[in-house]
Amino acid sequence: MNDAMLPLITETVLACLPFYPLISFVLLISFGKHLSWRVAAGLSVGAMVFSALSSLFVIQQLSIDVPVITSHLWTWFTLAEEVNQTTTSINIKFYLDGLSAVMISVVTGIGLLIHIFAAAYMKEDENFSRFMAYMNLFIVAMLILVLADNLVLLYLGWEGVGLCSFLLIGFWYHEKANVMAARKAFIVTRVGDTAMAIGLFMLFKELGQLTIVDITQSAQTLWTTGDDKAYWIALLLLGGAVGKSAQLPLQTWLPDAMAGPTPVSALIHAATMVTAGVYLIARMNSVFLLAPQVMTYVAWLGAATLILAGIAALAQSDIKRVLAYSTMSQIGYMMLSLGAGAFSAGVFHLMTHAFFKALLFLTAGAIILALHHQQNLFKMGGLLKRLPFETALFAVGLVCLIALPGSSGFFSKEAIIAQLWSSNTAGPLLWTCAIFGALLTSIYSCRLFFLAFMGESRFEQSLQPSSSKLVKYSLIALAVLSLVGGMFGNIIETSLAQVFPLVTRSALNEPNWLHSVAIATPFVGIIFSWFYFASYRSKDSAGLNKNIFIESTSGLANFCRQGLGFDCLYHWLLVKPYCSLAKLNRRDIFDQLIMLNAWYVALLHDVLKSSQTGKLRWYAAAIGLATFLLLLVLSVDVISTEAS
Amino acid sequence: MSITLLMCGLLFGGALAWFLEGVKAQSARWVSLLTVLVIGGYFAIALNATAYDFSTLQLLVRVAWISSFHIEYALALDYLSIVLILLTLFLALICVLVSWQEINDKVGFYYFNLLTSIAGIIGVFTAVDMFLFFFFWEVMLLPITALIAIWGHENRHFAAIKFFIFTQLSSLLMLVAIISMSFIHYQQVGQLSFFYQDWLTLDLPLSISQYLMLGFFIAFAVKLPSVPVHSWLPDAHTQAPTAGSVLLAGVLLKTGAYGLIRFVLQLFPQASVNFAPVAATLGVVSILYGAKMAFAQQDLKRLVAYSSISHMGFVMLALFSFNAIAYQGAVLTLVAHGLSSAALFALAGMIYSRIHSRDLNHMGGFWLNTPRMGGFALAFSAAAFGLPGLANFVAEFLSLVGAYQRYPILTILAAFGLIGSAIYGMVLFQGVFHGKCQVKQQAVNDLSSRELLVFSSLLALLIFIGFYPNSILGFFQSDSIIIAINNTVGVSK
Amino acid sequence: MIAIPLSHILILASILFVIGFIGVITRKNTLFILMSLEVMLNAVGVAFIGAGSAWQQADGQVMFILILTLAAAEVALGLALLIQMQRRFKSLDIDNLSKLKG
Amino acid sequence: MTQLMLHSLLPVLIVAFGIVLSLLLIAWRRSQKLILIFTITIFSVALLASFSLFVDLADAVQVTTLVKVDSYGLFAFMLVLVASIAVSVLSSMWLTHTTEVHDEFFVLLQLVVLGAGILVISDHYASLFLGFELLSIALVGLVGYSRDSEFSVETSFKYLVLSACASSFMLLGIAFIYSYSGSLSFSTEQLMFDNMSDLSILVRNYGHGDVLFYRVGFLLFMVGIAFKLSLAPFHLWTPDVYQGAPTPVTLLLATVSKIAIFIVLMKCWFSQAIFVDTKSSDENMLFLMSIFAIASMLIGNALALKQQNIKRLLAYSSIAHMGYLLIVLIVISPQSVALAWQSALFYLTAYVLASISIFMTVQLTQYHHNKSELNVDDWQGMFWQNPSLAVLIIVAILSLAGIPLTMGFIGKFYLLNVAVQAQQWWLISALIIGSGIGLFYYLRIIFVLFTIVNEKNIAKELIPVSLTLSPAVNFSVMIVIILSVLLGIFPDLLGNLLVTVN
Repeated sequence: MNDAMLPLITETVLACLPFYPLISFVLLISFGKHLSWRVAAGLSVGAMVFSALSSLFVIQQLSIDVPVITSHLWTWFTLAEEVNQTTTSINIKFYLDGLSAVMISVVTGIGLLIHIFAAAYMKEDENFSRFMAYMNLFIVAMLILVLADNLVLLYLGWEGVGLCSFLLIGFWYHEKANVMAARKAFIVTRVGDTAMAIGLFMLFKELGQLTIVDITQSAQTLWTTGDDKAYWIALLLLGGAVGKSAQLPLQTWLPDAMAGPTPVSALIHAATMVTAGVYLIARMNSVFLLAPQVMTYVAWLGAATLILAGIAALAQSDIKRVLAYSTMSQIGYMMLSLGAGAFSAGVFHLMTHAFFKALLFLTAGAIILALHHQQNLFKMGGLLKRLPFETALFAVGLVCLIALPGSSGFFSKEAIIAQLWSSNTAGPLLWTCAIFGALLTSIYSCRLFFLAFMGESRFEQSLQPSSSKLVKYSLIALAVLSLVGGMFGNIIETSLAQVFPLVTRSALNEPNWLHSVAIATPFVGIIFSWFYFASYRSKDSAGLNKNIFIESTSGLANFCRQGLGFDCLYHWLLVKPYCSLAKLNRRDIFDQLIMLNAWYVALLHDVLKSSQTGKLRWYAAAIGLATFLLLLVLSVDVISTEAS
Repeated sequence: MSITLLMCGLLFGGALAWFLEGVKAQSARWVSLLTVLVIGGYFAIALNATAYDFSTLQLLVRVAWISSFHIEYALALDYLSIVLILLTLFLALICVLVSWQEINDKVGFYYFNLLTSIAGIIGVFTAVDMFLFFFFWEVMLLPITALIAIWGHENRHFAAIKFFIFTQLSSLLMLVAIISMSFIHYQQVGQLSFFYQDWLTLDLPLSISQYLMLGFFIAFAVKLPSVPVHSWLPDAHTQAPTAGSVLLAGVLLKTGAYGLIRFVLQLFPQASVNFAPVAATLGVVSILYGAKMAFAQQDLKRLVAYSSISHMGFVMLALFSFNAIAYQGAVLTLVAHGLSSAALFALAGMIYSRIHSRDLNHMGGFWLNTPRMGGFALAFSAAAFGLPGLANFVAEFLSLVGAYQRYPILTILAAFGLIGSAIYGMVLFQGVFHGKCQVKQQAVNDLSSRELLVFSSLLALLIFIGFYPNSILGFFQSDSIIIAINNTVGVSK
Repeated sequence: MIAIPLSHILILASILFVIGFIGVITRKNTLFILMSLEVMLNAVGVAFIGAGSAWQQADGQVMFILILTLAAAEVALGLALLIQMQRRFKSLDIDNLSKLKG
Repeated sequence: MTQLMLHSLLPVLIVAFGIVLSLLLIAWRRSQKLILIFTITIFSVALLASFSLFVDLADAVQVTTLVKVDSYGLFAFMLVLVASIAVSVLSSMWLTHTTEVHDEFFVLLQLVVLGAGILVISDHYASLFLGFELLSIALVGLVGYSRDSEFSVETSFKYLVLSACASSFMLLGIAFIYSYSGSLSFSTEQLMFDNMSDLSILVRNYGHGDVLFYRVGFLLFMVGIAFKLSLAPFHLWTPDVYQGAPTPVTLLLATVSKIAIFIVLMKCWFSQAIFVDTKSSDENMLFLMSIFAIASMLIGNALALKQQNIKRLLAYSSIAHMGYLLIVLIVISPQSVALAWQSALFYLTAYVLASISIFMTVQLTQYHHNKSELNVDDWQGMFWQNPSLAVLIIVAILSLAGIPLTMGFIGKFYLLNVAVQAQQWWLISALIIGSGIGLFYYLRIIFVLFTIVNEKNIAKELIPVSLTLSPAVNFSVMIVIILSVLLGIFPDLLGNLLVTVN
């Protein structure tokens, strides 16, 4: 291949990369009804293959010499700022560096595997092609998000993934619950998006830029660390990030989002979309680093979320909701890491988490399908024997989640925890939180495992394990990735090193027991659960009280199950007032006020009409009366004008 | 090029449709379709053929009309009016198509009214003699009122009267202001004049111009509409036949914005700048209040109507921020909202034709049988809540970015409208297409090919503009009237 | 001769006028209404004559003659209608004539 | 008396001789057709005469102290004659329903026109009085003309007594004014007002009264005028008489009597030189007039709001229109008088044309329904049955409502011009509010015309009007429609006439 041609080809490949799934989307949505499963699946998965191969190719082209590849498609619009006489073009332009390389490899790689899984998983659904179309569209939006050269384009992808998430959560739209979950997801994330949009307005006003590279440059030249503007902008961007990544205080939508088909939960609500917030903060690190206070907030938000989600996960009975809370909690780790300035560790965890959480969700999906859409843990039990293959895969996933040494989760999570103690923006307290979170993680994972796979089988019907090879292969691939994903650590480290600046660390000396504690924590959790949840794994059903398999109705358990009451809080604080305000004013108070005038006129009409009695003598008297009154008015007027 | 010919052509086409319907049934539709196509084609060709530079106002015709008041028949064009005329003609086409099967009574007269109102609207966008402008401003109302009052829904007379009285009252205020301006011209120059460009040269003391500005402003604010004088709109939109709603939302509201740009801002720059905080606040209130009201509605068309109020609030906010970016955003909002709200009203009309109800409680679960319609509905509600990639996003983004330069707090409040719009967008889309089906499924058919044509053309334009807004914004880079105003008034940071 | 101030004459005319007017609005019988109208017109006549003599002009008297003519014409019409009314309603109560209203 | 004076009196003289000839004609041969044709001929000849005079007349001609012929008055007289021709034509339709020969109707009609003719050229309170009473007394005869009608006695009695009352008020007012000014001529008062100081000397010297008497006198004078113009609060009689009178007579009341009296009011008013900007002018009088105007606009429109009976509705709307018209009296300075005249005449033309249109339709449809009471709903769906007639109404209604494309809008535009120049913001506000209220009932009528009547509606016993119109009627309908729209779009056709003459 001609060397001179190579950059051009790379550029073209990069430019086309996100659009293969778009073509598939358009075809599927237009002709979906008429396509057979084979064609539809082939189309959508094929598009993903193209994208994945393209991303492999372009990532190959990245090197120390070529740290960035860009591809300019066309100018979207221009912002002409007349005060500073600056003109900023907002382009449809893709920007590939180490960070986006990691992201596109996750998106296309995991996306491809999930597409393969979904093709088999959703085969029976009558709206199969619509489903695959949405999934494709999602990939398009996600790729645009991570490849965007400027924040407006990023926002496009950002909203696009939100829309697809909405569509996929509400995919089975006949159920009211699904519909409401979809609505909630969209609106709650929209709150964050709005904060982010305001952040963009502010950025443009202050810097006159919206292109990420330019922002990085001018932010560093115009602002000093701790600048007020940087603080506000970072805070607003953080608002966007917490919305998308389901962090406190906008986390409530994620558990409900599990109403969508399982591949959706895997792809969108575990592996990719929810990590967009993490990506945003990592991408905008230049701004965040100028606002250390916000970095601290990020860390604290992450820590709070990971503990809160861990506690909530402990009380869940729905397998997918456990995983959802666990996702929240793991993203909390990523946030914590970003807040601590450990950007590459955060991104690394993002990737490994994508592997094992996708695995967990997909396996859960396979199990749920086998159990005739039974998702309640308390109705499972003893699946170890009945579904050995799925159990093994799930166990692999859990091992990674708990971060047992050697697994991919171990590498990434340890990398995070290791950097907390002496970070300027985190510190020992947050380190403790992270450790506590890890403990919680291992406890709820064990609880989940014991409930579902061990003990007496409580599922009476026969099982229907999927026999599809596509399912198996995709799961195995994910399992392998989860196990060996830790090896990518170095590659990522090097590729990200050029993206993230070095963060100064405090000189706090780290006690040498830190690492031991971190490694030991999961085991402590496992041992604790082994005994604490002994009844869950006991096979001796006869001697046991069956009551333990009935969901606890105690207040505390309910409180935890419902995500520590945030839903309730928001319902009474925001939703209810808004709805009742709307209801109260359905007839539009301004309209009423204006129509009041019409009422006055009608009243005037009635009054005047009653004066039209038809009586001649009254008419004559009225002439006299009116004359008299006019005389009075005239005399008053005469007196007043003469007085003045 | 002759705008007069354009209007006469539409009038003639309308009259022909009316006449031919008596001769042969069904012919009115084809005649009007043909008329709109021919007129649109003529306009496009004529535009290409002219050598004018439309970045400033180009006078096309100027002849004496009413000599006792020095009133002239004067028409002029610039890019703003060209863009709006193109939008009008395109939506006229949509109107003809959506009425195709909806209107079965007095079809000829219906199309006559439709085309007449289009002609009047084109007149509004081109008139530069203020009396003429007012003349068209009123004349366009008559056929639209007739559309509502004759072919509207159950409460049509009330809605038509309300619509007419609102606009008439406010425009009388404008008439008073117009007459006052001409009288001031008389006092300063010694001759009455209603010619727009004569007025631009007047030297108005602020004490007078603020009142005159208010006269114009109120008329346009009612048409825009802005809270608190918006309440004609939900009724009119709801009761109008589909094409009427499309016309109202798509074009008629734009005349209000056009008036603000052309007259309020340019004739009274200083007074506008002084008044801007109030106007911008009204804009923000409209955004939020409209979004909130839209959410509260049970009636599909009312919901869309309130969403229009919300969107027009962006225009108001943007225009009164005196910022070139915001100005572009406002212009783009006009086009984008014209297309998206037209589409949503067309959607409401199509649903009405299927289930004979506009009540959201009677809807739900339509996706099952009408996936195509659902898909389009999704796209159009996405446009309504400003999904990037559609024209509305760029429009709102530009408006807000621009407005933020001047009114950070107000813009932040306005941005909450984005949440509000998401909420009503969800209510709209999910209420119709998600959930359990309430009516007999058989009744709900998917789009016919005519409807498909309507929707796909609208969506294609929305997407095209959404990704390539420069196709429109390109015209508004150089002629930023806002810069001119800022220069005259001397506003700067 | 002691000159009577014009204002006195005018006030007298006004009083007469008001008396006539009160007659119109209080009387139910149509005939009396017509008579009261005559009183009003004659009051005006007094005012004209008074003013005319104060200004030493004939105009006031001319007007008075015109008023007399008017009064005659009105009474003629009034009486004709009165007969009609009597024929149709068998009553002269003016309050019967109140079908047109609202 | 010079030849010029005689020449300038020609139109009025023609009508006067017409009356004599009519009487002779009746004595010779009683024929409905003959007298109709004769009447119309007289009116047309008078119309021609006044038109030629209108074109030729260079300056106002003072004919004795009583009368002053000017082109404004002549134009108004032309309007009166046009309206009277319309009335004659309409009444011919109506009077054919009985076998009696109704020649006296036409004589009375000619008397009314003569009265109006005298009014529009009068320059003196005596001639005003003559014209005024000629008009009123003849009208009393006409108002109660249809003896079979249940309302005839009531209507004519009301009109007789109330108008006599109002006339006495007016006469008393004139007496007061005379007692103060010592002249019955309109124009001499101007002299007196120009020398306010002289006046007070005069008053002191002679002791002939007080300026208070003048003011009270003017108010009482206005009572009479306001009654005839049915300005609020002297409007109570209007709907009853409009409803009870035969339709052509209602048209007569609405047009001829109002035009004539308004013109004489204007002449009287402007000769007193009451202007906003002039220091010497009497602010109290302006104030009084504003009260009349505002009250009429609001009360008239409010009363019409929910009215069903068309004739009553038109009565109420005429109250409002007279209120609008009063705006022209409040002008800023003598320079604006010309504009005021143009405005008034244009507005009156529009008003007359609209009134003729509507009453024509009322007359045509009244007998279709076979009842004298015509309600708005009786016109249901007329647009689909009788488009030309319906368009006639629509144009007329739009004209009354002041919507562009019609003359009424230009009329309103004129009025607003006057008001803006005089900076009468209160009047303008009232006009705007009044128009707003007015739209409600005007639009209601129009919408009724457009009602699509199908099987469901027939249950209400409201059969849509479907008439077959004779070609002549159709032709005249078309002429009126075209005229009102044409003058609405090209008001110069009329406006230039009004401008260039004076």
